[in-house]
Amino acid sequence: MEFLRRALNPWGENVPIGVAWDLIWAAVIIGAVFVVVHALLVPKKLPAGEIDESEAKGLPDRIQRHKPGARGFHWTMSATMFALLITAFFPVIGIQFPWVTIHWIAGVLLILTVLYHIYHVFAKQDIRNMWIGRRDMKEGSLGLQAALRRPVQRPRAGKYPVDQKMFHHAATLATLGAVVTGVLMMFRIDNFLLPQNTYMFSDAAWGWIYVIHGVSGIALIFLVIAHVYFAIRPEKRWMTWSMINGWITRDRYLENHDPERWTVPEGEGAGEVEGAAAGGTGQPALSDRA
Amino acid sequence: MLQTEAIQARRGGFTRRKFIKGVVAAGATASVSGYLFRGSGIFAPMLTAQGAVERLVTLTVNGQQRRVDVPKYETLAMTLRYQLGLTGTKLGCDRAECGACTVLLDGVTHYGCSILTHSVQGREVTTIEGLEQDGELHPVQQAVMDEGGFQCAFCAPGFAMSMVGMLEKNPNPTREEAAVLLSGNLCRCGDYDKILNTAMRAAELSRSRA
Amino acid sequence: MAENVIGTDISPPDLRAKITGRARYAEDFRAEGMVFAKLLLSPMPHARVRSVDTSAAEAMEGVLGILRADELPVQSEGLREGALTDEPKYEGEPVLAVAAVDETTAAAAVEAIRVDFEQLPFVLDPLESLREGGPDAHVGGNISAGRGEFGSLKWPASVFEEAGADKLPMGEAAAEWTIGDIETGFDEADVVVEETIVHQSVTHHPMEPRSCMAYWQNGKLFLHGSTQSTERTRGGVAGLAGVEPEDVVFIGEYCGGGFGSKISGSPIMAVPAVLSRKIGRPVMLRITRYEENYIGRARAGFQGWAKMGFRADGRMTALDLYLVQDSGPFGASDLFTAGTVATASYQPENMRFRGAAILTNTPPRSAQRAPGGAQIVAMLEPLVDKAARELDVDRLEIRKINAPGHDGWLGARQTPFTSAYVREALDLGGELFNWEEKKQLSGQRNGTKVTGVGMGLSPFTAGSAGRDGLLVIRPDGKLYVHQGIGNLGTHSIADTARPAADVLDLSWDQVVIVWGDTSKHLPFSTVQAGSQTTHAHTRANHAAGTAMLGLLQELAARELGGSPTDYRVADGRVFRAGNRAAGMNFAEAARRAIATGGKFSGGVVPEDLNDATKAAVAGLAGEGLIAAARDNYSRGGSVYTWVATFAQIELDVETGEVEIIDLASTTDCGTVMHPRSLAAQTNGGVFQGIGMAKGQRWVFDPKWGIPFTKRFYTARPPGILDVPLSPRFAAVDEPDPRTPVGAKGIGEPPVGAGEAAYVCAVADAMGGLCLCRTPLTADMILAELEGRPRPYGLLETHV
Amino acid sequence: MAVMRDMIPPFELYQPTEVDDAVRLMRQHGDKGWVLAGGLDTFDWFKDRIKRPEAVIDLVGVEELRGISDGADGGLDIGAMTSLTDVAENADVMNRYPLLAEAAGLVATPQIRNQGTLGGNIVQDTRCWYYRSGWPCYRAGGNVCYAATSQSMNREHCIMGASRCVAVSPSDTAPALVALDAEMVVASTSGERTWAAADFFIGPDIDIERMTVLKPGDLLARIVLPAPWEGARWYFEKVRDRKAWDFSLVSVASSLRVEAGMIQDARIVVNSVAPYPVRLRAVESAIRGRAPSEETGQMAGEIAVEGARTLRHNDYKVALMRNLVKRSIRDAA
Repeated sequence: MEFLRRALNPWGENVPIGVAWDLIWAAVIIGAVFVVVHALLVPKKLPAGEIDESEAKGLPDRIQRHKPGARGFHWTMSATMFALLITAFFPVIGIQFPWVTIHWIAGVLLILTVLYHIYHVFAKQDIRNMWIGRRDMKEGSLGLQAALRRPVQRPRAGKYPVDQKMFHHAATLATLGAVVTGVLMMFRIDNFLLPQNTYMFSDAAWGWIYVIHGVSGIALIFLVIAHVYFAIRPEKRWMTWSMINGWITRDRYLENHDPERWTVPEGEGAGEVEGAAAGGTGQPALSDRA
Repeated sequence: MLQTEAIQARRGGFTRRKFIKGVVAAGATASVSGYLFRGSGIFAPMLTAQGAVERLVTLTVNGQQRRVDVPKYETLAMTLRYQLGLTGTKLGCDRAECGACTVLLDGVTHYGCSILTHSVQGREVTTIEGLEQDGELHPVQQAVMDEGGFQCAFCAPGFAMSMVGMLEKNPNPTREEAAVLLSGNLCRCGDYDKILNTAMRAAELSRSRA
Repeated sequence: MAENVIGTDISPPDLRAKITGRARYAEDFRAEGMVFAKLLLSPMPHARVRSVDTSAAEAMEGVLGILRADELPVQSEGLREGALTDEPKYEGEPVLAVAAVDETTAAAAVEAIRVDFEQLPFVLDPLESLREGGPDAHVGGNISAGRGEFGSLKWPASVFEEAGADKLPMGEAAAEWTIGDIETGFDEADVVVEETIVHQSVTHHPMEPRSCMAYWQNGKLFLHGSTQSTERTRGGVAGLAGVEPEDVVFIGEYCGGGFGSKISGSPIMAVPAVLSRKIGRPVMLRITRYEENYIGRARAGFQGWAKMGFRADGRMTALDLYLVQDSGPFGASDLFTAGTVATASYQPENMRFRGAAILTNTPPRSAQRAPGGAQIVAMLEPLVDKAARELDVDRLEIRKINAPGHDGWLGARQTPFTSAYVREALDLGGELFNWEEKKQLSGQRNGTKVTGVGMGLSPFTAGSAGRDGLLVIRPDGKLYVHQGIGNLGTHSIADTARPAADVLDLSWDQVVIVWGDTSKHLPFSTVQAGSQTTHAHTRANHAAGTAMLGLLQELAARELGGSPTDYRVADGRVFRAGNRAAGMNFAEAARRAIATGGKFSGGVVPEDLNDATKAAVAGLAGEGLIAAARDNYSRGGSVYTWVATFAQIELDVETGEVEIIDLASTTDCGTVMHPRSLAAQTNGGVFQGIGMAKGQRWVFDPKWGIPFTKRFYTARPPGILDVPLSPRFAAVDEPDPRTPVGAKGIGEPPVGAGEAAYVCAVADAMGGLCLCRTPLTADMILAELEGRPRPYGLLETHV
Repeated sequence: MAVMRDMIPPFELYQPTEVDDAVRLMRQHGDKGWVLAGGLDTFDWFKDRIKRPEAVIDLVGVEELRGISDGADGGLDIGAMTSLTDVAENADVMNRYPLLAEAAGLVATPQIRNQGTLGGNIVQDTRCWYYRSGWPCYRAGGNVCYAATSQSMNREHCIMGASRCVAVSPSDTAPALVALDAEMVVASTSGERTWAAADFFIGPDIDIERMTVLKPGDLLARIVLPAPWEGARWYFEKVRDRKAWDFSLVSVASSLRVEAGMIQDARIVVNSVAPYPVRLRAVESAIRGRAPSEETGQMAGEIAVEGARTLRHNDYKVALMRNLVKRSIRDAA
C-alpha cells in the first residue's frame, strides 16, 4: 500500500503532494477493531473499589472535576473537530459539498480554542495534573491487569487516569500537527486572513506539509473513535458526565482517585447553583453503583 | 451532409454485432513493414481483450479497399503516411490545429491527425492523392495551377481537401463564405489572398464541369 | 529580344507536385530498415545534467541506441549551440536522443530514462539580468563579448529607480553609435515625442517542423532535411556530422516554410546523422510542433525607448534610440540591424543608437523575416504619427518628407542606396488605398465600432551579391538551370532562372530547373537570407546566361566559321546575324560541345568559381554545353526595398476586438520579376506582421521559466479570418541600376509594414493613443478604453 | 521520469454499437476507462501522455446517440454524439433554437465541428494551460493552483466561482444550453437520470477534479431542448483572440421573452468567467418588466459583475462581461 501521493512538479522532479487517502480506511478499520477487541476483553463493570470513609471527612458530596472553562473548551473543540473531520474526509470518500470555507473557518475556531486552553491550563489549572510520572506507569500496568480480570488491587489515579492523559497527549500531538500545517496551507487558498503566497516553500516542503496535515487528520479519526467509545463505556460514563456537569460524587472520587495525588482543597466543591442544576442529570451516574 | 446520410454511410461498414469488427474484405494487406507504430517492440504482445476490436482493419481509401494491421491507438494520418505510403497528407501540428492533415470522410473534411484509424472503418477516406482522376486534375487542383497558388505549399494538400469539402457544401460560395469554410487550415506564408482566389476559381471550374 | 520572361506570371515547375501530394518534404522520405528517434527535452530552463540512468530504456525490446551530447562532433559550448546538451539553457532544449524500431517504443524508452538535473539560476526578462545581482542566462555571464566569450553587463539600482516602472531604464550601453549630435538635433526640434515600447519575441512556426532523416552509404551521409538554401546547407551538415562536405548528400527538394529559421538547415540535423551512423540504420527524427516551438527559432524581442525631434516642417532632426534585446541563450543580431533600418525611412539629421543584447533562458533566436527591421518599424511608426498629429502634418506627408531619395544613405556609415523610389511607392500607395478620403474616416463611430486608419513604411535590406550560376544545354536542346539555392516556397527557385532564359532569348518551356539534391551537381549559391535570393541569384544566373551566350557564339564561330560577334542567339538557336538558317539549334550545339570538349563541356572552368561549383561542373563534364560563372557585377552601395502598407480597421469599443476592413500595400523592389508571386510575397509578409501585431503570443510562467504558447492555438498565428479578404497591391517597378536584372528582394520588408500599419490604425481609432506594445490584444485595448488597470506592466515581457 | 509528448500511449479499444454495452464497458473499466466521442479534447490528453486510460470506449458506432428528433413534450432531442455541424446546420435547430445553432457554429473550425460532438463540446475539460501542461495542480489531484499566484499568467482565468482552482469552462454550447434551460440525460448501468443544464456543471468548490456531474460510468446520452424557450429572442457572442480555432475570452448567451416591448422572462448566461457557465439570476429578475434597452442593459451589466474578483492579468474580463451582458439584452433579436 502507498502511504504518499507523489507527482512530478513542473520541473519533472518527483515530489510528495499528500498522504494516500487509503489511510482513511486504515484508520477507520483500526479504530473499529480496537473498539471491538476492547469491548470483548474488558468487562463493562469493574468491582467497586474500597472506600475508606476516613478520607471522606471535610469533603463535599460533589467534587468539581472540570471547571466550566475546561468543559467549554472541550465541547467547542470537539464540535470544531467533528466539523473539520467531516469537511476534510467526506468529500474524499464521495460525499461532496463545498467544504473548503467551512473547513478553514472551523480550523481557525479550533486554533482559538486551543489557544484558550493553553492559557487556561497555565493560568487556572495545575498542569502537573497531566504529567505522566512513575506512579502513572504503575497505575497503568495495574489498571491493565485489573482490566484483564487479574486479581490485583485496582489502583487509584490522580486527577486524570493515565489512559486519559495518554489520549490527551496523542490528541495534542495530532491536533498541533494539523493546526500548524493547516495555518500554512491557508497561504495557498483564498481567504481574508492570510495573503495567498503559493511559493512560500519549495514544492517538496509543501508536499510534506500536506502529508503531515493528512497524517494528523487521519490519526484524529482513530483518536476520535477511541475517545467516543470510552466516553460511552458504562464504567466510564461518570467521567463523561463530569465533562458535562463538571462534578463527580465524593464516593467516585474516593473510589477512583488518590487524594494524595489529587487533593481537593476545602470548599473546592461544585458550586451550589451548578450542583442543583446538575443534580438531576447527576442521578444516573450515581445510580449505576449499589 | 445530412444526418441520415451520415448514419447510412457509417452503417455501411458495420455488421450489426455487439461490437464492431473489422470488415474482412478483398484487397491485399498493406505492407506491414508499416512504420511508426508497427506495434513491435515492447508492445507487440498486447493481447486483444474480450469484446475489444481487432488490429486488422479494412479501410476504403481513394476508392480502394486496403487491409492494414493497425494498432488501436494509431491515428488515421499516421496510417496513411506510414502504412499506406500516402505522404500527401501532412502533419503540421498533429493536434487538429493547422489542417495540413485534412482528409475527407464520406466527403466531409476531418483532421486526419485526430481520429483513430479504427474509427473510420466503413467510411470513404479521400486524400490529396485521390483527387486526380486518371491524369485529369480535380477542379481544385486545376484552380491551384491556374492561380499559381501556395508558397511553401506544406499546407496545400490540406487546403485542397478543405476546398473540395467546401464545394460539396457550397458550390457557389462568396469570398467570405469560402474563407469561413477554409478557416480550419493555417498557412504560415500568409498566402490567404491567393488561396481565396484559388477557392473562387475552383468553384467556377467545378460549376462549369458539372 | 531579351527580358521576355521577366515580368510575366508563370506556373512554378513544382506546383503540380505540390498540389497532387507528390511533392516530398523531409518527413515524406523512407529508407529500407528505417527506425525512429525521439528526443528527451530539458524540463528546466537552466540546468546541469548530474547523471543519466538509461539502463531501463536500454533493456527495452526494440531500443536500438541512445545518443548523448558528448558523442556529437559539434559540442554545445558557451554561445555555441549543439544539437544536444548536458547544460540545457532553456526549458525544452534537447538533452539526448533514443532510437528504436518504432516511435511508440522510443517514446516509452525516453520516459524510462532517469536524468538527474542540477537546477541553475535562470532569467527570462533581460531587465532582470541587468540588475545588480540579477540572474544570468549562462554561468559565464549575460552578454556576448564576441569571439564566443561572455561578458557581464549590470546596471546600478539607481538606473532602475530613476526610470521608474513605466520607462526603460537606460544604463551603460553595450553598443552605441551616433550621427551628428543628438542634443543639437533636439535643440532644433519644434516637436519632441518620446515613448517606452515593448516588442514581443515571436516563434517562427513554419508549417513544416524541422524533421529530418539520415542514413549512410559507402561512407557517405545522405540527409533529408528542410532548408532554405540547399547547397549552402551541405557544408553545415558535414560539420554537424564531422565529415567532409564531399561526403554529404543533402536532399531538400521542398521546404515547408522557414522565414529565417532554416537558412542553412538546423543544428538538430546532427541527431539522425550521427545516430544513424552509430546504430547502422536509417534514422527518422520526426520533429513535433511542440518540439518545433523549442528548437524552431524565434524573433528576438525588444524592450525599447525612442525619442524623436521634428522641425515644424515635419523633418526629423533627431532620433534617440535605446533597445534592450532578448537574445535568447545563444544570441541574436536583430539589435544592430534595428538601428540601421531606423535610418532608412527617416534619414534623421542627428541620431544616437544605444543598445544591449542580453542573454536569456528562452528558446534560441534567429533571423525572422526582417530581423530587427520589423520590430523597429512597428515600434517607431506610431511615434511618427504622434509627432505628425502634434505638428498637424499629414501622416503620409511626414513620411514622404523624411523618406530617402536616390541620394539617401543607410546606417552609421551612411552608405548610399543603390536606388530608392520611396516617395514613388508612398504616392502609389496613397492612390491605391485612397488615403485622402480614407483619412477622413478616422475616428468615425458606427454603433460600437470606431474606424481607424494608419500606415507603415518599412525598409529592409534586399540583397547584396550572388555567387555562382551553372547552366547546361543538353542534347535534348533544353536549358538546364542548376540551382544551388533552395526551394523555400517563394517561387524564386524558378524566378531566378529567368534571367538566363532571357539572355538566351529562350522560351520558358525550354528551361528545366535542377534543384533540391546536392548529388545533382549544384553550384555554390547565395544563402537565402536577407532577402538575398531574387537580387543575388538573378545576378548569378544572368552572369551564367551571359557566359552561355558567349560559349554558344564561340562554338558557332568555331563550327560554322566567322567570328563569335557575327552570331546571335534566339528561340533555341544560335545563328549568323541576319541569316537564321546559318546556325544550329541548342541540341546540335550541345552535341558539338560534347564532341569538342574543353571549356565547352566543362573541361575548363573560370578560376574565380567556388570549389563546390567547380566540383559540380566536373561532375557534369561531357554531358552538354556547360556554362558556369560567378556574379562579378557591381557590389557598391546598399540594396534596400521599401514597402508601404495602409490599413483601415474597425475597433469595437465594447470588446476591444479589431477588424481589418481594408488593406493596401505598395513597394519599391526594383524590377518586378513575377507579379503574382510578388503580390503574394508582399501580402504574406504583411499578414505575418499583422499576426505579430494582433495577437501572436509568446508567454512564459515567470516562476518556472516554462512557455505555454507551444501549440498553434496558444501561439495564435493569424488564420484566414483574421486578415482582410482582398488585400490590394501595387509595385513601382523601377529597375535597380546596380544589377543587370534590376530586381531587389521582397521577402522581408512587408512584415514591418503590415505590423506598423495595424498598430498605427489601432492607435488612430483610439484617438492617437499609442499602447506601445505588441501584440496588441483585445484585453489590453479594452482595459485602456475602459480606464481599467493595464493588464501588463509597460515593460513587462513574455506576456 | 522524463517528460514525453505527442505519442499516444497504447490502450485497448472497444467500439460498442449499443448504449447498454457502452455503459457496461464504462462501469467495467471505471476510472481506467475513457469514453471517446469526437476525440478533439481526448487526443490532446492522450498525446500529452497525461491521461493514460487502459481502455478506450469509442462511441463512433453507437447510432442511438446520434441525430436530432422532436421531443416527447414538444422541444427537441439531440443525441450527444451528433456532430456540431449537424447541430449548427439542422433546420429545426436553426429555426426553433437559433441560439444553439449560432453557438455550435462558432466552435473552433469546420473540421472540428464536423468531427466534434455536442456532448463532447459540453463535457470537455478546461483549457487552463497550467493544468493542461500536466502540472500537479489541485484539479490534477495536487495541492496547488499555479494560475492564481502573484506572478501567474492568468489572462484567460476566472473572475468568479473560484475555489482554489481558477480555471474556466471553455464550452461554447454550454452557456447556450443553460440559457435555453435544456436538460441533460445521463445514462449509466443504473438507468437514466436527467439534470437541468444549470445543475449539470459543477464548480471546484464541490469537486475540483470534475467540471460536470458526470462520474466514471456516466454517459451523457442526449440533450433535451424544452418547448418553452422555442423561438424566444436570443443573443450569443463569443469574444476571442482569433476568429477561428479559439476559445472564448468571455461569451454570453441570452434568451429573452419580450411582450409589448417589455421583458417578461429571461435567462442570461456568461461563460469563461467562472469554472462553469454562470447563470445571472439577479440580472434576470432585475430586468423583468423592463424594456430591452441600452439603459436596462447597462444596469444588467453592472449587476452581473458585482462581486467579481480579478487575478493579476484578467481584470479586463470584468469590463468585457459587463459589456457583453449589456449587449445580450440591448441587441437580442
